Amino acid sequence: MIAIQKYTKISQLQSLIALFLMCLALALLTDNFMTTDNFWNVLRQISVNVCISVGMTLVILTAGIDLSVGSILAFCGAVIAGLLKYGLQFPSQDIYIGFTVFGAVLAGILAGGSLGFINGFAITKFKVPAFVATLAMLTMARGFTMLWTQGHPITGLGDTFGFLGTGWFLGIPMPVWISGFVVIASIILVRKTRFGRYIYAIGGNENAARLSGIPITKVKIWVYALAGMLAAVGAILVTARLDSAQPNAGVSYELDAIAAVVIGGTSLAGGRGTIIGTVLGAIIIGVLNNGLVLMNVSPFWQQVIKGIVILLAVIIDKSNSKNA
Amino acid sequence: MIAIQKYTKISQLQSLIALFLMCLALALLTDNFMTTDNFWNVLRQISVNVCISVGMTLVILTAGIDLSVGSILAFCGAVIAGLLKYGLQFPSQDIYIGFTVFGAVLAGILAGGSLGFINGFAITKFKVPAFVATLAMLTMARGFTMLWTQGHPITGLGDTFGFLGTGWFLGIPMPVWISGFVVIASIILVRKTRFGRYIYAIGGNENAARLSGIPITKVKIWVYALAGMLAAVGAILVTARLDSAQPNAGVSYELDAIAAVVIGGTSLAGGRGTIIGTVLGAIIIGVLNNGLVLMNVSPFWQQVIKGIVILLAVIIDKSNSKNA
Amino acid sequence: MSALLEVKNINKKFSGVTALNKINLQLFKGKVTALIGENGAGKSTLLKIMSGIYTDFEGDILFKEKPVKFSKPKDAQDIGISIIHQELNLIPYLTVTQNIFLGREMVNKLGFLEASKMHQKTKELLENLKLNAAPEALISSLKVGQQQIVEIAKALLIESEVVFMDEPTSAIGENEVETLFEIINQLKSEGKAIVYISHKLDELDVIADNFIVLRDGNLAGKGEMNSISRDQLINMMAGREVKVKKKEARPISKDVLLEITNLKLNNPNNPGRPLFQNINLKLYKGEILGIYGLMGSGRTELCESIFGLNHKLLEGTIALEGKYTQFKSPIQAINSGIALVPEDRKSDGIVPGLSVSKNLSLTVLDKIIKYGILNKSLQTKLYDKHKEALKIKVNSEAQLIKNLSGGNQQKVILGKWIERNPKVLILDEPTRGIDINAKNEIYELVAKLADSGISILVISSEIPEILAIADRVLVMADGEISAEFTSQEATENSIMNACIPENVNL
Amino acid sequence: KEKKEVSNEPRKVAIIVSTLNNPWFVVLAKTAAERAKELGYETNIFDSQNNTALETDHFENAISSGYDAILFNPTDADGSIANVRMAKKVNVPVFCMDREVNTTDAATSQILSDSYAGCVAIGKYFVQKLNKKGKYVEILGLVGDNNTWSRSKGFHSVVDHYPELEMVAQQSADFDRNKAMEVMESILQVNPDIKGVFCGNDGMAMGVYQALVSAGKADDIMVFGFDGAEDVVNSIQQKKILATGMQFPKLIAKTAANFANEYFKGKRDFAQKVPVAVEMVNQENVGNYTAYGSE
Ligand SMILES: Nc1ncnc2c1ncn2[C@@H]1O[C@H](COP(=O)(O)OP(=O)(O)OP(=O)(O)O)[C@@H](O)[C@H]1O
Ligand SMILES: Nc1ncnc2c1ncn2[C@@H]1O[C@H](COP(=O)(O)OP(=O)(O)OP(=O)(O)O)[C@@H](O)[C@H]1O
Ligand SMILES: O[C@@H]1[C@H](O)[C@@H](O)CO[C@@H]1O
Ligand SMILES: [Mg+2]
Ligand SMILES: [Mg+2]
Repeated sequence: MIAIQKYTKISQLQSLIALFLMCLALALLTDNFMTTDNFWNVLRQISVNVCISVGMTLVILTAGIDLSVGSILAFCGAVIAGLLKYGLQFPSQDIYIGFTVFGAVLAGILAGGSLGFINGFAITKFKVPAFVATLAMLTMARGFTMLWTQGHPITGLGDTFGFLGTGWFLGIPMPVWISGFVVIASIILVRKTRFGRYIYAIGGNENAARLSGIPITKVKIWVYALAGMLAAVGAILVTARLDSAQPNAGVSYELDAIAAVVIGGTSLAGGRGTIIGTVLGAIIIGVLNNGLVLMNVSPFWQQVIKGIVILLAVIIDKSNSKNA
Repeated sequence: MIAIQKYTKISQLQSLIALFLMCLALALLTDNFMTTDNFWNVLRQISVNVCISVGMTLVILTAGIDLSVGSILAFCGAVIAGLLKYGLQFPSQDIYIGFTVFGAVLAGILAGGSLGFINGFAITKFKVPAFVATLAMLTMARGFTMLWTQGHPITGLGDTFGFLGTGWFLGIPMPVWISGFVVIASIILVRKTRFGRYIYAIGGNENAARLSGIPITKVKIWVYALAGMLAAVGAILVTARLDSAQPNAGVSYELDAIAAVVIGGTSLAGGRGTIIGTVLGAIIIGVLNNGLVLMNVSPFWQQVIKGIVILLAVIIDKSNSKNA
Repeated sequence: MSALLEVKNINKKFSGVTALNKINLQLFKGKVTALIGENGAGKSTLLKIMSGIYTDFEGDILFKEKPVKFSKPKDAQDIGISIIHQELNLIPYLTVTQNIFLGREMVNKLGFLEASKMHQKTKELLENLKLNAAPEALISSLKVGQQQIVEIAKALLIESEVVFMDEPTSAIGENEVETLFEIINQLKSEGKAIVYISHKLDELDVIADNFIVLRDGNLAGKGEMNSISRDQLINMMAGREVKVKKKEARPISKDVLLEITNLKLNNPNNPGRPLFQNINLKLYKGEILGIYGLMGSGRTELCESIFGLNHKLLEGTIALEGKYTQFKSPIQAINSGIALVPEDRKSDGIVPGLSVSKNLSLTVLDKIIKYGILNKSLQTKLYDKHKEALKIKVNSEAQLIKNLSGGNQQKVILGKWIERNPKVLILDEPTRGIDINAKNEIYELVAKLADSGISILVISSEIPEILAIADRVLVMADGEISAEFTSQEATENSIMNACIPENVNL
Repeated sequence: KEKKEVSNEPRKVAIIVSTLNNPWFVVLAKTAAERAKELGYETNIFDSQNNTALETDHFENAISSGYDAILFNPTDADGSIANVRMAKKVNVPVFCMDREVNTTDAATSQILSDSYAGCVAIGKYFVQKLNKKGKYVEILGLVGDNNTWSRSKGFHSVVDHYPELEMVAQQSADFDRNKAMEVMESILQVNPDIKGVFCGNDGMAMGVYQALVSAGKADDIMVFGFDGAEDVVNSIQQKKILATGMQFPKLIAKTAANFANEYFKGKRDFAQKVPVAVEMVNQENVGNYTAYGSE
């Protein structure tokens, strides 16, 4: 535990410095950065990426990767919206099953978990490299989404569901509650449970982990399933905020998530990293996006600057952690 | 040599079987698959992916990855088209430099090489993981392209240039000549030169390579620069075929290229694989794309089927190479 | 007395090659059984079968006379079989505590880890083992010897009745060995059955009750330890007579080839404690200079520094043929005529996925290039030449090097440096993990190279080896040179005495 | 929420556009920005990258950094409603450009290009040109995009009434010129005998045309596009392409900017929907048109 905490401290420090510098610059350069409104804005905007990149962190800690999260998000959003709006209909048998918000959300999370499970299964049982298995899923899940929606958005999902994306509770926006819960639960998972310990062990040295009797296959499958479920949570937030499931939602979200994880100090080689680091990474990206807009930077330059910041964030991290 | 040839034989066998099965199915299911016309079609269509994925093979053989090839392609296409059409203008100094086709093409390849060089530099000198460095470049190069083109296509590039994309020579389409040349040159590079041997050694065991006196940094930087140049060659083909440089060209081409490399039996862990395998991988993907359209499969299903085929191709490869 | 654990007619094949053939053995309560054999005899394989790691084999395992079947390591652990593996199997970025409890974490009723309990228990275990390391230290921050002890602690944590130890002392010092033996004796008195593998035959006399000798996967003999002599044991292992002789004195040239003065390597993590310092040495033309020392005495660092690694942390001077050098990379060192055969063959020596001939030619590609192109027949010629000269056992030049035995891999690596015709050849543990036969061949080879005028610097952790090949022996202790002998004056005792650092502290 | 009625700072106008990965939208966004600048406002362009969720972020950021009006090109007619409502809540007027949002109570005004109607016109011309019979091909845009479907539906609402017009292939090319070329090359293998191709935008029409040229069929097969992009207008002039649906992105953008200006001056009674008709450009009338507009 202490070791991880120590490591956390270092990587947090890096990211915190980067974040602090960015915030300072933005506070000086713009009038609107340091406002309560904007504070909630940024947190709400990163909530989806936080959910996805927490899942991505788990996957990367085991030395894997998941390129399919964006497509899984789109699929889950479509499933949830479809069930909420139309239920399940089997006209031939004259059966109709309606779904409450709770039921639809649950079904969505199950759907995400199942696609993630397929990823994990292909990776562990058929030894397909994670990169390839999830690349295949990226394509397939997008196809499923198109088939399910026939390419059309599903809209008008009701206020109860919408509340999850747009509501406030005790002065805090719902997406912030939800992503906050995801973060805390996963920190506990990672630090305080066997499962979490096994994740680090597998990523640190899979062979040694196997010899220590750790059920590698099971843990990995669960990790990918969790990544899928967290993509589904992201789907809930996106869909509820918009009151609409978009078939082309989530395109290239995997890249943002991986960027958050890496900026947060987690090693792509597995075995080292923290959830908190990832959250900081997501905040950095969120503040960057927000700040570029507040400073009125042209969209073409934004891309260039984003690339440079990602590079710098990782270079700073590398050069400091040499002494660690 | 023999080892690679043996290995080639095995992995070729895999891919060849997959390819053969696909072709057989298509020959039975459609009338038009087995025609000379369609043959050239498929080859012409894969020529861009072949160029890019040959570069990707080199990178992956060193145990790296390059996510930026699609964006680099777009940038180089824009550079070439811009120079051809407008030349370089420095209004303040009243200078105008015109470009011949040769000059513009050279400049494009240089541009690709430079961006690739930056990738390699960040990876070797600043120890940024390849995934992250090239992810940053993906964003930056797209931004550069948008800045250079202001978001508009550059069209009307002249027949001489167009010939590179649409012309025929000795009964063979120019893109096939060009990509064929790329393939043969890189096979020689990889099999018959010191540089090629170094690539395998670095990917196979970087430590041992370093202690054997192999200039790791130099080789790696060159590999990324080559990948950038080959993306530029791809840009020539795309741009010449369309007679137009599109600012959004090449989006997600990296995924197609990686898929070709992996289907072709090259290990993402580095050190093992062949150019020929990659070419077969690209052909498989090309035949698949072609076949799905020939059979008029609905676009929704196409994505699902593509994912499944990638997965199957790799699983077959894995399960057979166990005995190898 | 009935056996606690028994195996019957064990056969094991690796892709068609027999690793174990009809092995029978019995382990008894309160006895230590030494498992002996040359490299590749099948010792580790046998232990892995008995501890549930390999599950596809023929034959039966009986525990307390009942047949058992393991489908995974956990099954064996659950009935009380624990194993210390030959290779370190620790997770570098987890702590000592986390590693020791890996797979057996203590959790409370809610399923949460009980960190403080595990911490406490680890502290006790470490005290018991006299390991001076914090339970919360990262494994990656420990020295190899300390890691080895963590492995032992990990095995002791299991409430086991059978303990397998596969070369537990390959990386630890004398003091730790003593502690380990105390613990083994304690386990014995608690009635546990222990299997102990080691290539260090001295240890077996002290600790073992019984012995089992494997040769090429066959049972070559077994019995009680005190009923057999050392020589008999060695002959049983090798299947023939083996003799290790001492190096004879021979005339050495007076030309200094390599001269090192006041060399010091700073420790980036602990500036107060350099990795080595005050190193002064001369290497003459055609001389074989041996460097002996305990694990962690700084020998590898010294050799790597000569080879151009670590140049940023280095102080002092290195002169080659009277000229000062400051190599910034191995490339520069190689170009000046220095060659290094690294200590860790697998991770630094071979490129496993390339063929033998490609590994062999890796350092001399310019020699097989014709018209700018690699020439296959020149490569084959090179291969033929070294295969013959070094007696490399290999099927074809296309065979992947990873499929050769350790000794033959080592010969290929030697070959790739010999072909460069270096002035100085540095050998770091050239026979680690290599059996007696192959060892002797490598000794002969080294002697021949020295005769041809190459100066050789050889590190070894085995005194007999140093005595067998070196003309002169330096002993390093705690990062400094503590003694120098000619091989004629050197004895096992004098060397041992010189290598114990003054303040014993891992 | 108090707006800066009193301050002297120039007002700020945000332009939020569905994507800049397509020149058509670049023209729309830039024209809107230029016009707003001419009128004395500070502007910035926000690229939603075809992602409705990112669009939400842009709305939030624009609102919290004090933009006074939004010229808006929605990513999705339904998915964008929530965003427009968000602005309305804090009294920031939203003027939709080109694409609508499926509600009449959120935007201040919507200046719309009617893809459906435009494609009805193209469909009619298509039927006429093909003489009510023969095989044809449809190239769809991004299958998750609502313009793709409104165009396709508009076209089929006409063409499907003619049983002798047979659609032998319907494939997607993601609004991408290169993909359209490749898809067309393949389709031609199976269906060398088609008479017409209807494309969901002009980029794809150009790609299809390029494929026809390579196959030597450019003179036998009629290509129809949609947008009024420069390349296609030129190609129609050169009798390469048959027709396109001219949308007027510049006109739309200028109107939206003017509306914002009027809004600031106090006007409130804007028509909810201001249709900007899509005009069919063909080889006869092409002289009246330039890229993305008319003379
Ligand atoms: N995973 C494997 N695949 C193929 N062959 C193997 C494998 N593991 C061991 N072998 C082979 O089986 C034989 C027995 O190996 P084993 O590791 O048991 O020897 P050992 O007696 O423990 O040797 P050492 O003293 O070097 O540890 C050797 O020939 C070895 O090369
Ligand atoms: N990368 C490193 N960073 C910090 N300390 C190191 C590193 N490598 C080795 N050391 C430490 O430096 C000292 C010298 O190590 P070195 O490997 O040179 O010893 P050695 O005599 O060659 O022993 P061995 O037989 O284990 O190779 C040891 O205390 C070791 O733990
Ligand atoms: O017409 C434009 C574009 O051409 C297009 O690519 C999608 O939608 C639009 O409204
Ligand atoms: Mg062993
Ligand atoms: Mg050493």
